[in-house]
Amino acid sequence: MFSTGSKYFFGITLFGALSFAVYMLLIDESAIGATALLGAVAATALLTTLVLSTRDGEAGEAGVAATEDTPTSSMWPLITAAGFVILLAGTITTTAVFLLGVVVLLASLFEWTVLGWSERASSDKAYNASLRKRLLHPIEFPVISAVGLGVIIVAFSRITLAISKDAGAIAFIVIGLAVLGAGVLFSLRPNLKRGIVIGISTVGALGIVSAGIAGAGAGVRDELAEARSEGHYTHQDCGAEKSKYFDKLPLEVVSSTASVIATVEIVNGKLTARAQGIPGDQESITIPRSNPSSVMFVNKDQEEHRLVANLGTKVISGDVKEDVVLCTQMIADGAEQVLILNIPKPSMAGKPYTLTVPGLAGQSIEVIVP
Amino acid sequence: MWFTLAEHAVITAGEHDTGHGDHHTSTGLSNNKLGMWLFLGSECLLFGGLISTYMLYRGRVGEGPRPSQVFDIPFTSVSSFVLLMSSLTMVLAVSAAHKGDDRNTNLWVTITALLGATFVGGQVYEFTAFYNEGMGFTTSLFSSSFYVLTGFHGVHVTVGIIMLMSIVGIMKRSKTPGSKAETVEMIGLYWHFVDVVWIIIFTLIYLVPA
Amino acid sequence: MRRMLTVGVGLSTSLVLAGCATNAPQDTFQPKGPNAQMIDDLQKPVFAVAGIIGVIVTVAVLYAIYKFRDRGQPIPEQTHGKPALEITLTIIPALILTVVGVFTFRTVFDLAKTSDTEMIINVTGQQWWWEYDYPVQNEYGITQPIITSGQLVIPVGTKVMLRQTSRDVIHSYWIPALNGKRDAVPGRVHLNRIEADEPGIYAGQCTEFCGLSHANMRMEAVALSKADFAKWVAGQLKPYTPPAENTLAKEGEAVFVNQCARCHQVNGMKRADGTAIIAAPDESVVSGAAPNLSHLMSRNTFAGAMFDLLNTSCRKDVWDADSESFGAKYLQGVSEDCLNQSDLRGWLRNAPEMKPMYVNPELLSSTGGKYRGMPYLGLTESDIEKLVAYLLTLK
Amino acid sequence: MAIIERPPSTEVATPATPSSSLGALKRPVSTTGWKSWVFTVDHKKLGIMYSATALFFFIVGGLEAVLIRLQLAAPNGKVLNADLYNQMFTMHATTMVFLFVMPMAAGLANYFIPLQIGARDVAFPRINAFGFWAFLFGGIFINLSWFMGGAADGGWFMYAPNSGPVFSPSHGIDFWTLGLQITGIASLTGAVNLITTVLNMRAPGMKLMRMPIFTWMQLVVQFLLLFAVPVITVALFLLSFQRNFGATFFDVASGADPLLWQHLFWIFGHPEVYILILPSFGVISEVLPVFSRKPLFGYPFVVFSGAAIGFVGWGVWAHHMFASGLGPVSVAVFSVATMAIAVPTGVKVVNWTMTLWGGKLEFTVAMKFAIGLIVLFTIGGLSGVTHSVAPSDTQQTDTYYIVAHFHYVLFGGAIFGLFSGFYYWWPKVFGKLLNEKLGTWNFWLMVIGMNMTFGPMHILGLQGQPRRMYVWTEQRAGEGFFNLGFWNTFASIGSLILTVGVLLFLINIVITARNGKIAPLDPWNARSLEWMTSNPPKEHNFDSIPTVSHLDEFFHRKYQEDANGQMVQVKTAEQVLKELEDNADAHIHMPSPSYWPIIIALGLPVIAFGMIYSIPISIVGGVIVLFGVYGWAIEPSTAPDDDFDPPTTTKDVVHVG
Repeated sequence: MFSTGSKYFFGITLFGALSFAVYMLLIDESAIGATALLGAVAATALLTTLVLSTRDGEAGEAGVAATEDTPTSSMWPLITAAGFVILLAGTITTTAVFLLGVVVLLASLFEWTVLGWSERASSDKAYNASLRKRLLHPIEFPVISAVGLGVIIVAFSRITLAISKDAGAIAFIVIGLAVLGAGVLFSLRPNLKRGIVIGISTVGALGIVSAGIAGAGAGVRDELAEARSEGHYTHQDCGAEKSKYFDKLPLEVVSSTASVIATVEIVNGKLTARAQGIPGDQESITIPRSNPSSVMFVNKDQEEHRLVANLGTKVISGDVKEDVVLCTQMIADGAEQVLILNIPKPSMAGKPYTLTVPGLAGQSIEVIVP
Repeated sequence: MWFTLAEHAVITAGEHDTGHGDHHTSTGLSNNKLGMWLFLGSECLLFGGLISTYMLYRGRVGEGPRPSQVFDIPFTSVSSFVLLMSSLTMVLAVSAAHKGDDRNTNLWVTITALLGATFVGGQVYEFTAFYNEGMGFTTSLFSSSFYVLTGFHGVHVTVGIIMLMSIVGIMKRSKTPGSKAETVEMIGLYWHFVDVVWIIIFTLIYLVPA
Repeated sequence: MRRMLTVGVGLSTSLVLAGCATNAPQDTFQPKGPNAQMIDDLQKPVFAVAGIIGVIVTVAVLYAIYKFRDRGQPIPEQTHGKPALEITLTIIPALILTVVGVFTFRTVFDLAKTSDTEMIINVTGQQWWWEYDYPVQNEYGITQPIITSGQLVIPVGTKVMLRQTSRDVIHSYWIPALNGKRDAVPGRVHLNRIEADEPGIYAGQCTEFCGLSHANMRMEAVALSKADFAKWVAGQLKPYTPPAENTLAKEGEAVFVNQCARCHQVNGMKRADGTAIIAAPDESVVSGAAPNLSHLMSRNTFAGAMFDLLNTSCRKDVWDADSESFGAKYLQGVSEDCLNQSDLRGWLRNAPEMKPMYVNPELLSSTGGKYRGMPYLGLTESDIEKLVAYLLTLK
Repeated sequence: MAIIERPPSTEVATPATPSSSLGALKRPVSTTGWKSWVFTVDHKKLGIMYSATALFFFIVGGLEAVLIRLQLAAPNGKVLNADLYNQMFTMHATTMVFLFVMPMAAGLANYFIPLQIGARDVAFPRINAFGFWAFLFGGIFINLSWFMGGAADGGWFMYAPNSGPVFSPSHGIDFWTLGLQITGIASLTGAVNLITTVLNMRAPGMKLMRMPIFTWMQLVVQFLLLFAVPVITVALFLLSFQRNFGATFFDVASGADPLLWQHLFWIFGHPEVYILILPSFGVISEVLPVFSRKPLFGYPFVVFSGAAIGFVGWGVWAHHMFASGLGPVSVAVFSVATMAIAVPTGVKVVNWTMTLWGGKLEFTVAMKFAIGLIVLFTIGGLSGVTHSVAPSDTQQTDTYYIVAHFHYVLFGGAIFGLFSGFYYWWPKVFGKLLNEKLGTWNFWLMVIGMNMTFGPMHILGLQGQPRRMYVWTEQRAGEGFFNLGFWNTFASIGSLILTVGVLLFLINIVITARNGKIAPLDPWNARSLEWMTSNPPKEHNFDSIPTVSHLDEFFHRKYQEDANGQMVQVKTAEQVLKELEDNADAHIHMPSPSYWPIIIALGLPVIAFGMIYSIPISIVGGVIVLFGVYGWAIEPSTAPDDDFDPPTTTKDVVHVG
């Protein structure tokens, strides 16, 4: 089906697309060059389609056969062109669209090529069709089902994101059981009418897709949206009071004991420090400058406490300064938490660095940074 | 991810290599099955490495959320149950395949794939929810190792689904009923393995407190 | 085959002889402290046993080659082995290794002992130099933290605990005469005990591959008698004395403040308004640190112990001094006459040329614009002149 | 689905019917020319391609080594700068380990395992082809980095955090990581394939304890690979995610532990050491009995000690980390475990020596290399024992003493074993004998060169010269006989002699190819099954699969005890072969060539390339892989009878490539 002219233009198109890809991915991502190349590619692609559809403008022997072939072959140039359009749109909008374009393009080119081969395979059209099916079914089938399953996956996740946590679990059970139930039904009733089978499947598929669209429309549930916008778990709160999110479920055990430079403990209401490799309790600990060092806080007091590191001030802009404060969560008796300190300035620079515990007045461990 | 995909694909696509299933072998086990077992043995070490990494880093949350703050154990329990059910349907598919019952094989393979897809859908939901709660891939060591471990498992499930759908396609093409029984059985082996790994992951990540 | 024998025996002999070498500053067979001695006591017999077994095997093979060469004899009996012989020859090495294992076990735990430590020094590695800081230890007169680099100074006969860590990649601290290696791993504190028997300088090198200039990351441990060590501490705690007005050194101080103080701290240096000048190496260097240059001229080396501050003859004088006079010579520090002018000036002129470092402005994108090492500063010759004069005042 | 044309030799000249032609998707059918190699699934051709590629990388790695030695010949060397030197030693190790010794052993395994167990091919011929191409493309991919901004510079051990994006900003480590993933896939598929082959495809009567020792050692190696490769895969993934996607697995500021990399790396890396050495142990365990004219002494002991080495090899990884600060308990335990591994290794040395003992020794070049291995490996093994003693190791690790140790083990051990195998099996593979005289020169120059290069490194290391340093300075060199200067120069000269030695081997190949002596059927009076077929073997290996009743089956078919208990020759090799030919199997179907293995393998570096530069390229690679996988899945491994044109009805052996 490829005539001389179309081969030529097709080649140029491919070459253009290739150089476009290479240009954009490797050389320069600037818009101008890429757009120019892409324009050229689109133009040659258009020419290819044109030349293909007119069979080089010839009407010879090939033309007779071609008219018969046209209905089957015309689909793929169209899709290829659509692929280009999507790809073009992708360069302007988002990468995802661009990728979709690439996929559509590659898929259609592949199908097109195989179609071309199969049509030249013999003069028997039925045989050619069976050949094409034999070759493409095992590829088309999984691809189509994978796309279908992808739709299910995305739709399902949209639903669960929109509804509440508990409802999500229930939805999960319902869908799982529905799938299983359908399987059992079809298996036990092998003679079920084809229409009923298709009906049930369609209803199921349509149901999940429409629910998915509805879910996507509704957006994520309120709690998640709120958590996103407020950064619940990253917002520190270093006072003596418990905070709503930061202090939720503090960690009980710490696994990074091997790399702890010092351990700070509250025993009998007294704050003490022990440094690795130095015997006895310390009132000050030395931490290398500009080096992330883990300090472990162990609460052996009956009340809940947190450890606060007061690390001087930092200049925000001009004369505006802000205290640098880090803290652990509020932890109960026997629990541990690690604080990673990275102090860039030596302690002689200003007021001393200290580790304190809100609520334990007058006690602190000095942090010396040489 | 592509590498694993390629590995799976190549190893599982080896099914045709003996051509004739009735070849004599020294162990009595077919080459394909032995090969699959060996491959799964190797996979154990892959997940072993990933699980070790997670266990080392699960407490290291930096300033991000902690496991107990984001995990939704009821939901994940349900999704684990769905995946377990898919193992059951896979068994049904394999037994149908051994009976040469292509219709039921196709049916149960499809159901297995659908259940697998539901599970992956649950995972997509979970990841999105965690992300919204402030746990991105690069947020902390815990989050990175969590996503890598569960993500690798998700990829394995997805590869499994693709294999299941492919075998439906291949069976549609084949003329002799039951001729793909061994392939179905091998995909079944793989599928059960992925399920068992999930049970381990679920227990270690979600149920055992950090 | 005979050549093989020669080579084999030659090798074993040279292995033994390696223990007798002199003048090799990093010889692993010349312990100068109890920790290294413990290792040496263990490794010498092991080497001997290994050598003997090596000779036995080689001789057996050579004998077999000679004795059983093809001389037209008939095809030998097709024996498949003698289990009794096999088992014996399995048990013998197992027994030898058991003995070695027992002693190894003991030595490992002896070396790991930390409870009787007498002094603590924090050691921090970074690309490509070591920083030493001495936490406050009043019993040694260390009333304020001391921070230095290039040379680790310790009192003799004192069990010193090095608390090692790193600011960037993994390094390894190794002074063969004092102890085996111990890695300095970022985020971890590793304990490494050393003790020197005699005053002197002990050389070592970073032995964990740490990037571009790994080869140039050296260290020296200086052991001083307890009295000399007290003097050294006193010297390190001396407050900063600015150079006299209207001297070259004073101009040098101004250059230093402009060009160097951004990264290099000199304790006690103040601005005109009386505020302390605090270096901020974390803003320019990946590791977040640059050597503290207070009392630079009390050290004998610079640039990660890659270059000497002393010229060749003065260096020899210090290194070759006997243990009595060593302390006094070392404590003299670096005078103008002894200064290794060429290396220091070369360094100030273009540091990256003298020591490979990642300071290429085009490669800084991956590090957020920070250097790894000292960049080219573009100093003029007169600036260098002034700086050298100023640095010489940092006693 | 595909139609196979008969090879031109068949005289039935039927034109291919165009009605059933399928264009470019037709099966490849060439029996000659490059196509017969590129699309082959024949284990022998793949074995040769593996070995040839490995030999090429040996030359590359060797040149890197020579550059390193030239740089270190004198203090403050100027041949390489620091950056280039770091890349050089990283790539030297990577090339030698992953691209030479491993694939060379894989090449020998591919070629000889089916022959030694009496099989016609491996269990999965197309996976075999895929493995080779993945290895080749992976190797090329790693080395591409030289031309794309510099090779990896973190050492082959690639310790974190020095391998992170901050400390190694070039793409070298990305190429290294992804390239090793690709070669890792090759190793893994190879392991699955070869284990299945050995376990499943043995000739009738060949029990496990009748298997040739080379096959045995390879079986152990493949199990080690099967379980070690996924561990490094995990480590490499973590590193990739850190370098390319912003994860912080080894970033200390986020609380990571850099020792995680070391554990993962060495859990793979230590078994890797045995992966490198065991194949050579297997080779010389074949060679020594042949040229001693008696069976391997204590065959079961050698088998079990090999398995024991493989097994214990898993428990000693931390002996690479004695200085890492593991804590005294771990150090002591790993130290003793490491000593334990010396016992089975000692058993092997004893058994080889005892094999020589009482034999009728013929000193061919193969034999010389085998004996060389015994002595040189013993030296390396004993120096290994000295640093299994952990306190002693803290003085020796990361010095040239270690470099000396593992070069004695890997050069004196692994490479000498491989060379022994080259000389021993060359006539089997190519039908021509390598020149023995040139081989003797080759051997002695390599022995002298290797001892001159690596022997002095013991001294250098004990005198305190650390490894991985692009320069050494005279200031720390010491004086007198043991100064570092003399021995460094000495070692560099040695490396040149070694180079000449290896060059002689290459010359020998060329000379042999041009006008080498045609090998007789059984040039060495060999003992195992691979010699029970023509030189080179036929496409289908054996005309009829032999039934095995002995260890050393071939020998027992040629020799039998006479009345006095003396072994006497009863048949010649030609007679033995004739018997097999007379009972040739009627209908042998060999697996047909295929496009798909190379297509899938081609997709992998494209994916990897995209992961470094731009994800869309990866997707293109992924599509190539998927396309290949489906093509593979729907194409039968062996072309069915009706795919032939005309359909096969005769009982001929079908040659299809």
